[in-house]
Amino acid sequence: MSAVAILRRPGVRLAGRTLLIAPVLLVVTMFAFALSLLVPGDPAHAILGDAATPESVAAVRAELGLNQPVPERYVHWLGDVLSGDLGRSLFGGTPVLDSITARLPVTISLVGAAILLTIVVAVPLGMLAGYKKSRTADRIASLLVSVGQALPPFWVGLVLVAVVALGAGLLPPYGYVPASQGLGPYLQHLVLPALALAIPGTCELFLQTRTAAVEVFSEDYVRTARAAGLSTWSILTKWGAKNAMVPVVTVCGLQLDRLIGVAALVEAVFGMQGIGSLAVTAALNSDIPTIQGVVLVVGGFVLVVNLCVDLSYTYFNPRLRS
Amino acid sequence: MIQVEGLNVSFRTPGRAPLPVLSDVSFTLRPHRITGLVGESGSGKSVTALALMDLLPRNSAEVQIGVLRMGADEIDTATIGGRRGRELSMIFQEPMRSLNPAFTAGEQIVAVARRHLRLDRRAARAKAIEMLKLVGIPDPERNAGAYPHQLSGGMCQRVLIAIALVGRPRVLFADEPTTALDATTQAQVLSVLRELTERLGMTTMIATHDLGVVAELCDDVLVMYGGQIVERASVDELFRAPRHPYTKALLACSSVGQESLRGIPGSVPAPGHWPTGCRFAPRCSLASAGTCDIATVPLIDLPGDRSARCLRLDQTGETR
Amino acid sequence: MTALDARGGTESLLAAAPLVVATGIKKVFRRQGLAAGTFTAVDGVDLRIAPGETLGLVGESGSGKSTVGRMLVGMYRPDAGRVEFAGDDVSTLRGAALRRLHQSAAMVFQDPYSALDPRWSIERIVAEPLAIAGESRSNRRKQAAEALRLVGLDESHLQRRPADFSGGQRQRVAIARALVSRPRLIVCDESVSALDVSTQAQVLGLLKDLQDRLGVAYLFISHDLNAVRRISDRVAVMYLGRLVEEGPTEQVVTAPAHPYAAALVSAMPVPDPLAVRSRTRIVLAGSPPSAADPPSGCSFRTRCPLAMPICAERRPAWTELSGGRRVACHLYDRPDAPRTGQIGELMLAALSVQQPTAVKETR
Amino acid sequence: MTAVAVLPAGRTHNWSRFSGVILLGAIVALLLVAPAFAPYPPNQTALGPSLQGPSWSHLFGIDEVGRDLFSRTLSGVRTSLAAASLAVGVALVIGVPLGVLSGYLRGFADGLITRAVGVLQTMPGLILAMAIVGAMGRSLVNAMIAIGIVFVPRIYRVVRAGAMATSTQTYVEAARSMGSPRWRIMAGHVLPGILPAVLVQASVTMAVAVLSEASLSFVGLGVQPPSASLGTLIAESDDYLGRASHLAILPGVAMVFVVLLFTAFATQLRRLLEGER
Amino acid sequence: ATGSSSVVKIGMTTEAGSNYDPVTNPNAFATGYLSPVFDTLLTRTDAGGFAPDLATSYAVAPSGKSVTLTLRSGVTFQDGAKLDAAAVVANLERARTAKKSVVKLELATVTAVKAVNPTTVEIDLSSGAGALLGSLTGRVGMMGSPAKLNDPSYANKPVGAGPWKVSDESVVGQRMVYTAYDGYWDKSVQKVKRIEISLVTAESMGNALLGGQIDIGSVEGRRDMIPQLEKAGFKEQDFPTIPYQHMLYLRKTGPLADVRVRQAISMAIDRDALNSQVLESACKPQAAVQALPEPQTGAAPKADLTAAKQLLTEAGYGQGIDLKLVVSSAGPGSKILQAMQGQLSKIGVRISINPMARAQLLSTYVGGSVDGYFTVNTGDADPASLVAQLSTTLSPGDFSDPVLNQLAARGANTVDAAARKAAYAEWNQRFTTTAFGIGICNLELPYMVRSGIDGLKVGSPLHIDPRGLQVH
Ligand SMILES: Nc1ncnc2c1ncn2[C@@H]1O[C@H](COP(=O)(O)OP(=O)(O)OP(=O)(O)O)[C@@H](O)[C@H]1O
Ligand SMILES: Nc1ncnc2c1ncn2[C@@H]1O[C@H](COP(=O)(O)OP(=O)(O)OP(=O)(O)O)[C@@H](O)[C@H]1O
Ligand SMILES: [Mg+2]
Ligand SMILES: [Mg+2]
Ligand code: NI
Repeated sequence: MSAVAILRRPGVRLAGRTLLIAPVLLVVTMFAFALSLLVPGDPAHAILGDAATPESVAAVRAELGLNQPVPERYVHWLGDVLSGDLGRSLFGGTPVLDSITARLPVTISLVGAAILLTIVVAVPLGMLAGYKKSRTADRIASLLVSVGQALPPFWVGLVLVAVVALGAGLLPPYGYVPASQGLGPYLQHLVLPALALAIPGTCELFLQTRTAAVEVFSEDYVRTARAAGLSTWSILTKWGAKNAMVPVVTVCGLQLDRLIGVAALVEAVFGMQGIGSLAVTAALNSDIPTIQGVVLVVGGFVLVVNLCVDLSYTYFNPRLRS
Repeated sequence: MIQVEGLNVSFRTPGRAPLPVLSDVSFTLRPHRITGLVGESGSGKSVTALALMDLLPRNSAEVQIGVLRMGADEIDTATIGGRRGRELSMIFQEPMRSLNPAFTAGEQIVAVARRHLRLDRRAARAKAIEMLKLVGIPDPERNAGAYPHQLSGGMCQRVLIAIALVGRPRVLFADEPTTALDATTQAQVLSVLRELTERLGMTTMIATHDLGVVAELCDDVLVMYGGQIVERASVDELFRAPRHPYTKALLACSSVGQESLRGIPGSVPAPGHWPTGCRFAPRCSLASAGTCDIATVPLIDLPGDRSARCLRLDQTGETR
Repeated sequence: MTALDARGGTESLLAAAPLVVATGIKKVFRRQGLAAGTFTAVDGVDLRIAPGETLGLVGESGSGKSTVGRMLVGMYRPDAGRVEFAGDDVSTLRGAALRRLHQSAAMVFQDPYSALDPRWSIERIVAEPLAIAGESRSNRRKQAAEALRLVGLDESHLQRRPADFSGGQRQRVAIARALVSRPRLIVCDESVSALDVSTQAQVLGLLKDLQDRLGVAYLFISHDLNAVRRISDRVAVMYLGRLVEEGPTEQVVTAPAHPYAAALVSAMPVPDPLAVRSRTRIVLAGSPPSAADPPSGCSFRTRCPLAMPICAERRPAWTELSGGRRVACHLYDRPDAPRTGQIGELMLAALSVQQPTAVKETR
Repeated sequence: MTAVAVLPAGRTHNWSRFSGVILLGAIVALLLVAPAFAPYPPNQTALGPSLQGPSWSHLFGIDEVGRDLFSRTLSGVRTSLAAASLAVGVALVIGVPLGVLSGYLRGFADGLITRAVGVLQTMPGLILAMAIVGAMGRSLVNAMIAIGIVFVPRIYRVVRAGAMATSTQTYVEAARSMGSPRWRIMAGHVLPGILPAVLVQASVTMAVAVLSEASLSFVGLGVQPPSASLGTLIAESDDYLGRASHLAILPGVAMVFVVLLFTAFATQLRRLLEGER
Repeated sequence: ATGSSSVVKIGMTTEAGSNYDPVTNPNAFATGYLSPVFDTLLTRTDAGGFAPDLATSYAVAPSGKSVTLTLRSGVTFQDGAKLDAAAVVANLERARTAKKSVVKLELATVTAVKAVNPTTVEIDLSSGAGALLGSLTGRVGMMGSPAKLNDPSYANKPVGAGPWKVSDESVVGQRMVYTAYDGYWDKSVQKVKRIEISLVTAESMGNALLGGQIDIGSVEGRRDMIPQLEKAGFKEQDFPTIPYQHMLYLRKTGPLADVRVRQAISMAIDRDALNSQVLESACKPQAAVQALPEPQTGAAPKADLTAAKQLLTEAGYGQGIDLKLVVSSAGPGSKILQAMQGQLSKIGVRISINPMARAQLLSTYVGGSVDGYFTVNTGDADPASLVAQLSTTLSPGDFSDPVLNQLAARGANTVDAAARKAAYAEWNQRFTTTAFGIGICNLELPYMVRSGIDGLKVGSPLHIDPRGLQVH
C-alpha cells in the first residue's frame, strides 16, 4: 500500500486531523497567555485588590514570577496548563479549573438545548422552503427571519421572563436545576433560556438551509434523480439532503461557536451559573486567570466542534476523501 | 412511438408578461429510431425535452400540450411524473454534474432499480452491475463502488444512461449528451446510444447543436429555430436537400469548405424578441417584405414525409 | 487599408524566418493538498509557427494545449526547453523587451462571457494592453476605435459595457483587444468553442479575414477538429502533454499517421450521412490516463490497439514523413512502417482481434 | 465585413432599484444627526417625575433618574452606530488587504493568513471580545476594537473568496497574458470586483456589530454610564420590566430597528449590485 | 413541626470565591458563608452588649490592657477535636501573625495570647480593650479546628465549631451546601438539617425566589416584586439596625482638602429626591455614619443649593470643580451617582462616573487616580475598625484630621460601653460636619422569606445567621 493510500485510510485521517489541531491549540494558548500581558498596570495589584499592601504586592509579584522574561513565563504557564492547573481566580481564589468544570454542565445543557431546538426547527423547514419556493410564503418567512435575526437574545430573554415567567407564571424565571434533581425541573428551567438563545440561530440556519436546498435542488443531479423517477420524498430526505448538509453542518458549527458567546448574556439574564456568565464576571473583574481558563476551554471545545464538522464533510462530500 | 402535438411553453417572471419559448411544437418519434433535434443555443431544445418529462419548474413554466400519445394511448400530462424512469427517461449534458457527487455510481442505479423494479437490495445490486455491463463500463463490480469524481466524463455519461434505462423506459430523451466530452469519448457514448436504441427497441430523441452528431447517429431530424420546429425530414433527405433556408445556412456553416466561414448574419433572436411572421426572416437572404413578416408561418408538408416552415419553399429548390 | 495591413504585406509567409520556435518545452505543475506532488502538463513539445500562418493544436481535454499556448506568449516560463519569439529567447526577456513581447503576442480565450471585465467600458477593455504599455490616453482611444472597426464593431460601442453584447460580439471585442497592440501572433485558446455554429462561422471568418489583411499568425487551439480544419494551415496533435503528429491540415485529417490522430479523426463527426456510412469508425476503449501518472514510453500505448512491447520501454522519437509531416510512433521505426492512410485499417483489424466485445459500428 | 446584429437596447436606469438603498441610507444619515435635534440633553437628569410612560412631551417616557428616554435613545443609537462603525472599520482595514493578498496571490502567504484567521475564528466572538476587554480594561473603544478584530474573518473570507473567484475569471487571465503587473490587476480588476460583496458584507457586519456592542454594554463591558447606548439603555431598565416596561421595550425595539435597517440595507444593496449583472 | 430533614436555601449577592477562611478572605460580605460553620468566642446582644458563645464569660483587667476568657467545656470542632485554650491561642495567634491575615489590624494592639489553663485564655494588650471584645464577635472570634488551620484545604472546606459543616456537595463559588453537625453543643439553634447558600444577583433575587431556587433573599433591587412575592406566600422581614448605607468617600486632595468644598457637596445633594426617585423611597436619608453602636437617626440636612454655591465660591471654586468617582458596576450605585450628577452640576461640581468591578474599586481609589468612591457601608463586628478606616484608609490624601483620629482612638480603647458610645457619637458629629465622608441614606434590606420558615436573623456585617432558622 502506498504512502498516499495509507494517508487516506479513515482512521489515519482522523488521527491526522486531530494532530492538525495541536498547532491551532498552541496558538490559542499563546493568545490566552497574551491576555495577561494586555493588562494595564500591575497584575499583582489586580490580584490583591482591596488588600494590597506594598509587601504583599512584592510577595505576589515574586510568587507569579512577574520578574521573569515573558517567554519563560509562557513556558511555565503552559506547563501548568498542561498539567491541569489553570491557576486560581483573582477574585476569591477558586481554582479556575474547578469553577469551569462546575459550570460546564450548565452551558452544555443550555447550548445543547438551543442547538437542538435550532436544528430540529430550522433544517426540516429550510429543506421544505428550499424545495417549495413559494413566493408569498418566502416573503413572509424572510420577513420573520430577518426580524428573528435582529432580536438580541438577552433582550428576548428579559421579555420572556417578564411575560412568560413572571406575567403568566408558566415557567420558572430563573436558575438552573441539574438533571440529577429531576428531568422535569431540568427541562422546565431550560426552556426559556434555550428559546431566547435559539431564535437568531434558528433563523440563520433556516436561511442557510433554504439557500443550500435551493442550490442543491437546482443541481443537475437532482434533475437526473427526478428524470429517473425517484420520489420527491427520497430526493428531499436522501439524495438532495446529503449534499445540502455540507453548508448546513458548517452553519451548525458556526452557530455552536456563536451560541457559546451569546450564552454568556442569556446565562446572565436567567441567573444560570455557566461558563458564559463566568466569562462575564471574570471580564468585569479583570480576573485574568479565569478569563484565560475560559478562553482555553471554549477554544478547545470549538476546535473539537470544528474537527467534527470537518470530519462530517468527508461523509457528506466523498470528493474530500481523496 | 410517441406523438406530441401543439406543445407550447412560456416562462413567467413576476411583473413581466409571460415569455413564450416554444410555440406549437409537434412531432412524432418512432421506436428503434433516433431522432435528432438540432438548433442553436436558445432555440428551445432542452425546454422541449424537459416539458415532455414534466421537469420544468412548476412555478415559472407554463406548459400546454395539445396531444401527447404514447403508442396508442393518449396520456394525461398530469401523470407524466409517475411515468418518469419507467416509460420516459432523460439524460443530460454535463455528465459530471448530473450524477450525485455524494453517492456511488452503484448506489444511484440501485435506488432507481429498487423503485421501479421493486427489487430487494441484492437483486438491485446485481441489476446495477448488469446495467453497467450493458452500457460498456469495464470492470462493473469495481466501478459500481466508485464515486462520480473518480470516474471520467465518458464513464459518468454511461452511468447516467444506465440510470435512465434501468427502469426499462420506452422513450429516452438525450439532451446534448456528448457536448462536454472529448471527441474520442463522444464516439464511445454515441455508439452505446445507437446500440441500445436498437437492441432495446427504444424511441430516442437526441438534442444537439452539432450537425455532425446528427449525421452520425440519427435516423430523423427536427430542426428548431426560435422555439419552433422549422424543418422535419429523414437524415438523408435533410442533408441531401435541406428545404428551409435556416437549415441550409446551418449546413453551410458546418461544412468544411471556405463558404463555411461566412456564417449566418446576425444572431439568434432571444425569446420575446421574435419578429412577427417567419422568425428567421431578418437573417434570411430569401425573405421578402410583405410575405414573410405578416403572419405566423405554418409547418408545410412536403413530399417524402417531410415538412418545412417556410413561405419561399419555391426558392429553396429540390437539390442542394 | 491601414498601417497594420502594410506590415502584413512586407512579411511574406514563405520568405521570412519562423516567428515562433519552441524547442523541447516542458511545464511541470505542483499540486497541493493530499494528492500533493508534481505533474508534467507539457513534456518536450517542439513547434514552429511562420509569420502569417495558422497552426492548429488539437488534443483531448487536459492534454496541455492551453499550457503550450501560454508558454508561447510568455505567461508561463518553460521548465525546460526554450521558446524563441522572432529570434529572441522569451525566457531571457526582461523589462521593456518583455513588454514588447506582450505587445506582439496576444491571446483570445474561450469564454466570451468571462473574458471581459463586466465593470469596464469597451474602450477601457480594448485599450487595456495599451494602458499596460503606458500609451497616452488619446492614443489609446484612437487605436481602440480602430481595432473595433477591424472586428466589425464601431466607435459608438466604445462607451458600452460587455453586458450589452451578445456572445459573438463579445468575442469580437476580445479579438479587438488582442489586435490593438498590433501583435504578430495571436494564440486563440478554444476561441470559438463556446459559440453557436453560425456565430462560430462568423468568428472563424473574421479571424481568417484579419490574417489575410494583417499577416498575423495564429496558434489555433481547439479540441474540435472540424473547426481546426477550417482555419489552420498546419495542425499539431497533442496527447498527454506530448505532440504525436504534425503536418499540413488536409493531409493529417484525411490520412492521419499516428494511431491517436487516426482515432481522433475517425471520431470526428462529419456532417454528412453519406460520408459517415462509407467510413469505418475506430472506437477506442478506455479513457485517457491521468497526466499525473503517465504511462512509460509512449503515453498512448495503454489505449493503442497496435501497442508493441517497445512502446512501454522507450518514448518514440520523431519520424519525418513525406509532405512536411512528422509523427512520433514506434510503428514508423520498423521496416514495415504503415503506408499513409493505412493506419486506420490496421487499428480496426487489431481492435476486432483483441476485443471481440468492443462495440462496433452497426450501420 | 459582415454586418452585426442589432444591439439590445441600452440599459435603462431603473430608479426604483436604487430607491431602497437611498431611502435606507438616508435613514441611517438621519439617525446620525438626530441627537442634535433631540428634545432634551440625553444625560440631563431631573428631580421630579420619573419612570413615566410615553407622552407628547416625552415620546418614550422618562427613566428612573428623570432623563428623557427618547433623547437618550437617539443618543444611544448614535453611540451604537459610531461604535459599530469603528468595529467594522477595524475589520475592513485589516480584512480587505489580507483578503486580496491571500485570495489573489495564493500560495504560501495565503496558507499562513488563512490559518491565522482560522484561529481567530475559532473563538466565539463575544467571548473573545470579553476576554480582550477584560484584559485591556473596560471602555467602549477597547470593546469595539476587540469586536473589530473578531470580525476580521467575516470580511477576510468574503474578500478572499471574491478575490479568488475574480482571479479565475478569464479577464484576469487575459490581463496576465498581456503582461499586466500584479498591482494593476489587483487594483483594476480584483478590488472593483469584490467591492460590491465587501459593501454588502460590511453592511451585514454593521448589524452584527450593533448587536455585539449592545451585548457587551448590556453586561457592562462597553459603554460606561451615564453615556447611553442601546445595550446600556436595556441594562439600565431591565429591573423595570414589570412596572415601566417601556423603558426596556422601547430601546430594544430601537435596536431591532437599527439591526433590521442594516440587514435591509445589505439586502437592497445586494439586489442592486446583483441586478447589474 | 420541625423536620429534621428540613432544608433552607438562601440567596446571597456576594461571591466568596473558594476562600472560606475568616482570617484570609478580605471580603467582609463573605461572612454569610462562614457563619454556619463557625461559632465565635462572643456574640453581640440586640442591645449592643456582649453575650457568651464559645467563651462563657470574659473579664477585662482594670487597666483595660488584658482580657481573660473562660471557655465553654465539652465543645468539639466538626472534626472531633476539642475546643480548649490551646486551640483558641492557635487561632488568635494565626489571625495576629499569619502572612495573609486580613484581620491583623484588628489585633494590632494585642501583645500576647496565653493559655492560663485548658479553659482559660488571657489576651494582653498595649492599649485599652474596647475594640477587642467587638472583634471577638466577628471573624477574629471564629474558631477553627487547630489541626486543620494550616491545611491547604481549609480555605475551601473550613472546619469550625459551628452548627453546620461544609458538605462535599458544595460547588465552590456557586452554591455552598452545609449539613448539620451532630456534635454541636447547642441543639436549640440547630433546627434545620441542611442549608444551601447560592450566589444570585441582586436583580434576579426576586426571580430566584419565585422560581423556587431559594427560600430567603433580599430583593433590594426589585422592590416592585414584593407584592407579587407576598402573593406567592413570601413574607417580608426587615432589620432596621443593620447598617446598609450608601456613602461617598472622598480623597482629601486638591479642592477636596478644603472642608468648605466637601460641605458644599454634601449640602447640594438632595437626599430626599434621590430616595424617592432612584431608591423607591425605601431609604432613610442621612448624612451621618450609620454603622455605629447608636444609629444616628437625625434627619438629613435639606439640600440648599444657594448656600452650597456660596460655600464653594468662598473656597475659591466659584467656577466649579471636576471630580472623578468610582463605583461598583453592579448594584444601584451607578444609578444613584447618575442622579447626583444632575444635582451637583447645578453648583458647578461636575462629576464623572467610572463604574468598575468590585475587586478593583478600593485599590483604584486608594491608588489615587480618582477623587471619590461611592459604595455601601455595612459596618463591621466592632465599630472601631470601620471608624479607623473611615478616617484613614478610606480618606486618603494630603490632609488628615487629628481630632477625628483622637476620637477614634478613644472609642477603640475605652471598655465602658456608654463611654464608647459617647466617643463615637462625637466622632460621628465631627465626621459629618467636616463632611469627611458623605452619607446619603440608610437602606433597610427587604428580606423575603418563604412561608413556613421563621427565625431569620441578620447580623453585622451584613449576613444571614442561620442559627435558629426553622421550617414548619
Ligand atoms: N427556467 C427558465 N426560465 C426562463 N427562461 C428559460 C428557462 N429555461 C429556459 N429558458 C429560456 O428558454 C429558451 C430556450 O432554452 P433551451 O434551454 O431550451 O435552449 P437550448 O436549445 O437547449 O439551448 P442550448 O443549446 O444552449 O442548451 C432560452 O431562451 C432560455 O433562456
Ligand atoms: N496553473 C496550473 N496549475 C496546476 N495545474 C495546471 C495549471 N494549468 C493547467 N494545469 C493542469 O495541466 C494539465 C493541462 O492543462 P491544459 O489547460 O493545458 O489542458 P488543455 O489541453 O488546454 O485542456 P482543455 O481542453 O480542457 O482546455 C491539466 O491537467 C490541468 O489541470
Ligand atoms: Mg439545452
Ligand atoms: Mg485549455
Ligand atoms: Ni474594413
